[in-house]
Amino acid sequence: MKTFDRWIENSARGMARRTSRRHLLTRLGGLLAGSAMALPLLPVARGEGATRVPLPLDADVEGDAGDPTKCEYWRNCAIDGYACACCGGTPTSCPPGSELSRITWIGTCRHPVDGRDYVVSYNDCCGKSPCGRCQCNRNEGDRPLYLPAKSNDINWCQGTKSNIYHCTITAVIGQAVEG
Amino acid sequence: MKTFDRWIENSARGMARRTSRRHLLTRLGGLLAGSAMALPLLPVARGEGATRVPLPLDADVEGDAGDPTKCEYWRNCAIDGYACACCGGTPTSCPPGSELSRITWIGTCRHPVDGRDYVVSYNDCCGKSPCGRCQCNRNEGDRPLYLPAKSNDINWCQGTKSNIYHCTITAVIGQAVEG
Amino acid sequence: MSKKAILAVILACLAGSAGAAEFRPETMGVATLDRAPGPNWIWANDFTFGFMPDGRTYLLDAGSGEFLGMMSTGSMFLKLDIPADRKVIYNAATYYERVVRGKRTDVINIFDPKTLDVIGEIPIPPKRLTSIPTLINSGITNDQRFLVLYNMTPAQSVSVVDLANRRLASEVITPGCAMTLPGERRFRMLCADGTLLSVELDAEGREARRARSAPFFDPRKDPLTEKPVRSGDQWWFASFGSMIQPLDLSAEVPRFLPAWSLLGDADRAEGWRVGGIQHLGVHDKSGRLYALMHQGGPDTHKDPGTEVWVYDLATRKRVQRIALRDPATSILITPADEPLLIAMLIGVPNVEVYSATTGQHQRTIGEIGHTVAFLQNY
Amino acid sequence: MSKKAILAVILACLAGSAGAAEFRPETMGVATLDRAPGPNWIWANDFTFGFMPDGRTYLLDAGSGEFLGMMSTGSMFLKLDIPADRKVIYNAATYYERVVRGKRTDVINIFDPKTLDVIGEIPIPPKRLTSIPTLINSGITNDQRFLVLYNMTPAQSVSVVDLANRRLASEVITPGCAMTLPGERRFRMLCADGTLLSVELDAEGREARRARSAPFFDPRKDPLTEKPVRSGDQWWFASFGSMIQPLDLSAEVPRFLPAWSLLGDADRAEGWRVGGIQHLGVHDKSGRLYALMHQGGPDTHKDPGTEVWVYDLATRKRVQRIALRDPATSILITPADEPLLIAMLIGVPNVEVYSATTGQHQRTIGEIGHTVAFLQNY
Repeated sequence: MKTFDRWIENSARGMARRTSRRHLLTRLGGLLAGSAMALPLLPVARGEGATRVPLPLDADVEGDAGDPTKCEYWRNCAIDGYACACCGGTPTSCPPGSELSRITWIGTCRHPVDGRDYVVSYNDCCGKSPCGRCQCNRNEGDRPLYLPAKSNDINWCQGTKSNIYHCTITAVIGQAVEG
Repeated sequence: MKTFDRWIENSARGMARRTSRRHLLTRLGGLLAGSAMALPLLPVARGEGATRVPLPLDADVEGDAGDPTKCEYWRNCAIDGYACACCGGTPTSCPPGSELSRITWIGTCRHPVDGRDYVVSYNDCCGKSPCGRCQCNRNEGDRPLYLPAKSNDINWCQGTKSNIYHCTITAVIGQAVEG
Repeated sequence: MSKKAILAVILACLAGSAGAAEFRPETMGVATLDRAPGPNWIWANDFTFGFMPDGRTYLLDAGSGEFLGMMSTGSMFLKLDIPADRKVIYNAATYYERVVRGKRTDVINIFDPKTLDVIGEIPIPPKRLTSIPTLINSGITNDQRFLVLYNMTPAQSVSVVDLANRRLASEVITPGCAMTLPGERRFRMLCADGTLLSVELDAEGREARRARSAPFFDPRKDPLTEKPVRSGDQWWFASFGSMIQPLDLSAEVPRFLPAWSLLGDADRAEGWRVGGIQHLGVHDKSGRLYALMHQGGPDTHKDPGTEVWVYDLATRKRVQRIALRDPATSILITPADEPLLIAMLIGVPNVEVYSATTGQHQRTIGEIGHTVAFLQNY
Repeated sequence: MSKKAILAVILACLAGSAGAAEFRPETMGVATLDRAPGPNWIWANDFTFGFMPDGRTYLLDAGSGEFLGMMSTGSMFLKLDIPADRKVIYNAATYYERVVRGKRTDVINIFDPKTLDVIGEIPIPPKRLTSIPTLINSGITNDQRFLVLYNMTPAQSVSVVDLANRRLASEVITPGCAMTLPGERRFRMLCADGTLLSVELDAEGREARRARSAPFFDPRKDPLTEKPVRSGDQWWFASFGSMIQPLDLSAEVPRFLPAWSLLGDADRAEGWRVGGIQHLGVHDKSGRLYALMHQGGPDTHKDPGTEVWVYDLATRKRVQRIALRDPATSILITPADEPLLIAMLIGVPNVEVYSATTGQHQRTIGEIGHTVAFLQNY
């Protein structure tokens, strides 16, 4: 599967495009939403005291798939926007001064080390000018706008004080199960 | 004299820069302003029924110096901004929907055909998003901000309904005289 | 005059210069567009992804390469809505009190096509969907009375705007359904279960009745994209799997015409598929459908196309392959007798103009915007 | 909750998946800047020339290359004003009701440096000069009480903003003089006749008295640029002819120190001159002045520089030449013990970081803005 990341930068480089093929789990993804109090409300089975299934560390991932500032970062498989890790945030934190949107879309990305599929919540960070760094567009499992829970074309700065889009975080909120 | 035109485009081309040397007439230029009724109020001697000293046609000018969409256009010798001729306007007309600012700065450009120096009024057109085309920065006779009449670093969208800058026209309003 | 301090300064050095030649100064002014729009005039809509508050659209004559003007269309700009008589131009716009923060105000901007200036606003609920732009974010009913605009907050609804009286007519609640395809005095929506919702409006722009079709596609197996083209009440959708689904929406009951494939077996073997942001075009007079094609696997449905394939709508046969000089994410076919194919790659500020009949590249119009995603005919 | 419709949707297919592994989801949040600013933290101010309403500044650690965050600073952004205690950050901002049109509102934005979010506004007259940004468009008096802001409409004046009481204190009318160089409880301006205007403020921020110096430079023969650097109350201006004019503005009466040339005879013969948008830098501890130099004729005073020349301020001798890897229009020297030289070419989104002592290129920080023209130390 080809992706076309970083529109502008790549156009200058003659549309260098990256390849990362795999099949998608169409059964997963959905409109994730939580209240401001209890975030996130999970679309996966869990318990408060659940034994943690450890996520392999990014440091253990070879190459760009382990680097949150790269479009090839493993969690970025369905991102469409600026990666917050390049904007003063992290894969789980919005940059200072932006507001985390609780309404989001979900992707399922395969971890390159353990081979498992994880549910990634693509929450937008909102209310300041677009960050402009690390523009990535990857579309694994992306679906049209009439399936909003699966659409990365939507501006997910919704329910926030301002709907201006700043960047997107990629928090892992569960492990996905094929079936 | 080197100029650095079209910042962004040129950066992609490795800062290709253009050369067009000549000495400047520091005696000329000034804060031109007219009322809305009688525009322009001229800083040069004239009479209503004056015999017209014809300006050579752009068509008679060889190369880019005769093309209003080029930074090398002869009237652009002190422009700093987007040339309106690339934005739906002409060297003397603002693009549709923009507002002509009556407050301006003045340059003196030598005509490449007749060798005469003409007074060029760099009026800004205002009130819509910056045009983004034909970014030119040439600084013949440009002076610091404390000499406002001669400074092209100032946003000359002043006295207009909105001060947002759209592009710049380059009307010839007189013939300059050295001395 | 009190606010606009206007100084009348005559430079002493000039006023006194005895040798100044007599010269009639050029007259300055503001251009207007007095010509009627030509068949190759197009709007390149820039949603300015990296500078979202400063949306704008550029008016170009693709036939001559001329840049005719632009309009500032507000934050998170999607598209224009142009009535049949083209006496005004509308766009749904969002504004924040402090550019990116503060109070949100949504309006329908009303532009004068001769001056490209705003001449009015119609207040609307601050709910409109903002997204990658498509044809069916909004539209005008065929009777020219109402502008319909899809909302998502994430609750789904449609704002119905009364263009005759320049006020909001109603908000129609439409859970499970998205986008808006205008018809006579009605609109349709695509629903998540593969059905079509039809909403009839009354003379006041309120919902008169609604009907839901049977599923006409399977969003799980092969979703239709939300990127159709239309010719009158005939609509064509492409699916992820490169099927074309024609819809006849001229009557109250929608007609779902047989789907057909853009691909032959050889094309499939070579991995060709339709893709991009605006990936279909249609030319009325010649009855041709244009599809933006690339080679790629699943999930490449937004990848840039490298070729445009041309189909005869009567025979559903491919009649031509146009190899693009540069990859593109958006294409448009102009309604001229000798139509032009316009192609852009998002993030690259070049409008590429080809003959839609010969496929020959004709010109590049450069320095056009930041992230132009949606092209429109005038 | 009424406005923010929040849906709690659990996907049936997932909720019912028996084999789902137990997994603690990651916590999401918003980062804050709890660290004290480092000596190599810089602000890259983007006046977004082509998208003027959406100004912003980027906070970078030039030492590590880290992008720390950004602030949205409104239309026609010039610069930040940072008080000595760095407990808040100010910027003079302009907003239009409809992004590019409608009612204009000017305020001083007040940002929290930990959250980079706006925590307040001070209304000011909608008169501020908008221009290519410089250090002396605005500033804070040494006593930290007043922010002074240069206005041009084209009438010339200075807005004095009371930072303690967060309100406009006064507007000082200053015909013939421009820009504003803050001092203890005063400011200076550069006048068109080559003089310096000094305005003393009273405790309420009103004009107490003013004085005008004798001409200290000839704006016709060799104008000083409006692009000085400062260290405390010591200021250095470059002239078009590459002279350095030092000013000591520590006392009520300004001291005009002897001017000296950046150029030797050989340099002059080779056509070297100072130029650019932000063309001087200074490093306190080492007593070094940095000048951005290029080879060119008259009227090249804004051309990009290809080298940075380093001078010992005590001896006024050049001690070093740094060849830039890429041409630059703006330079900045960080106040670190081992200072960095930051260089940018307007329109190119790369922050180039060099050692200011060795001149060695250390890193490029990419994807920084649209038209960054003015760099500031934190």
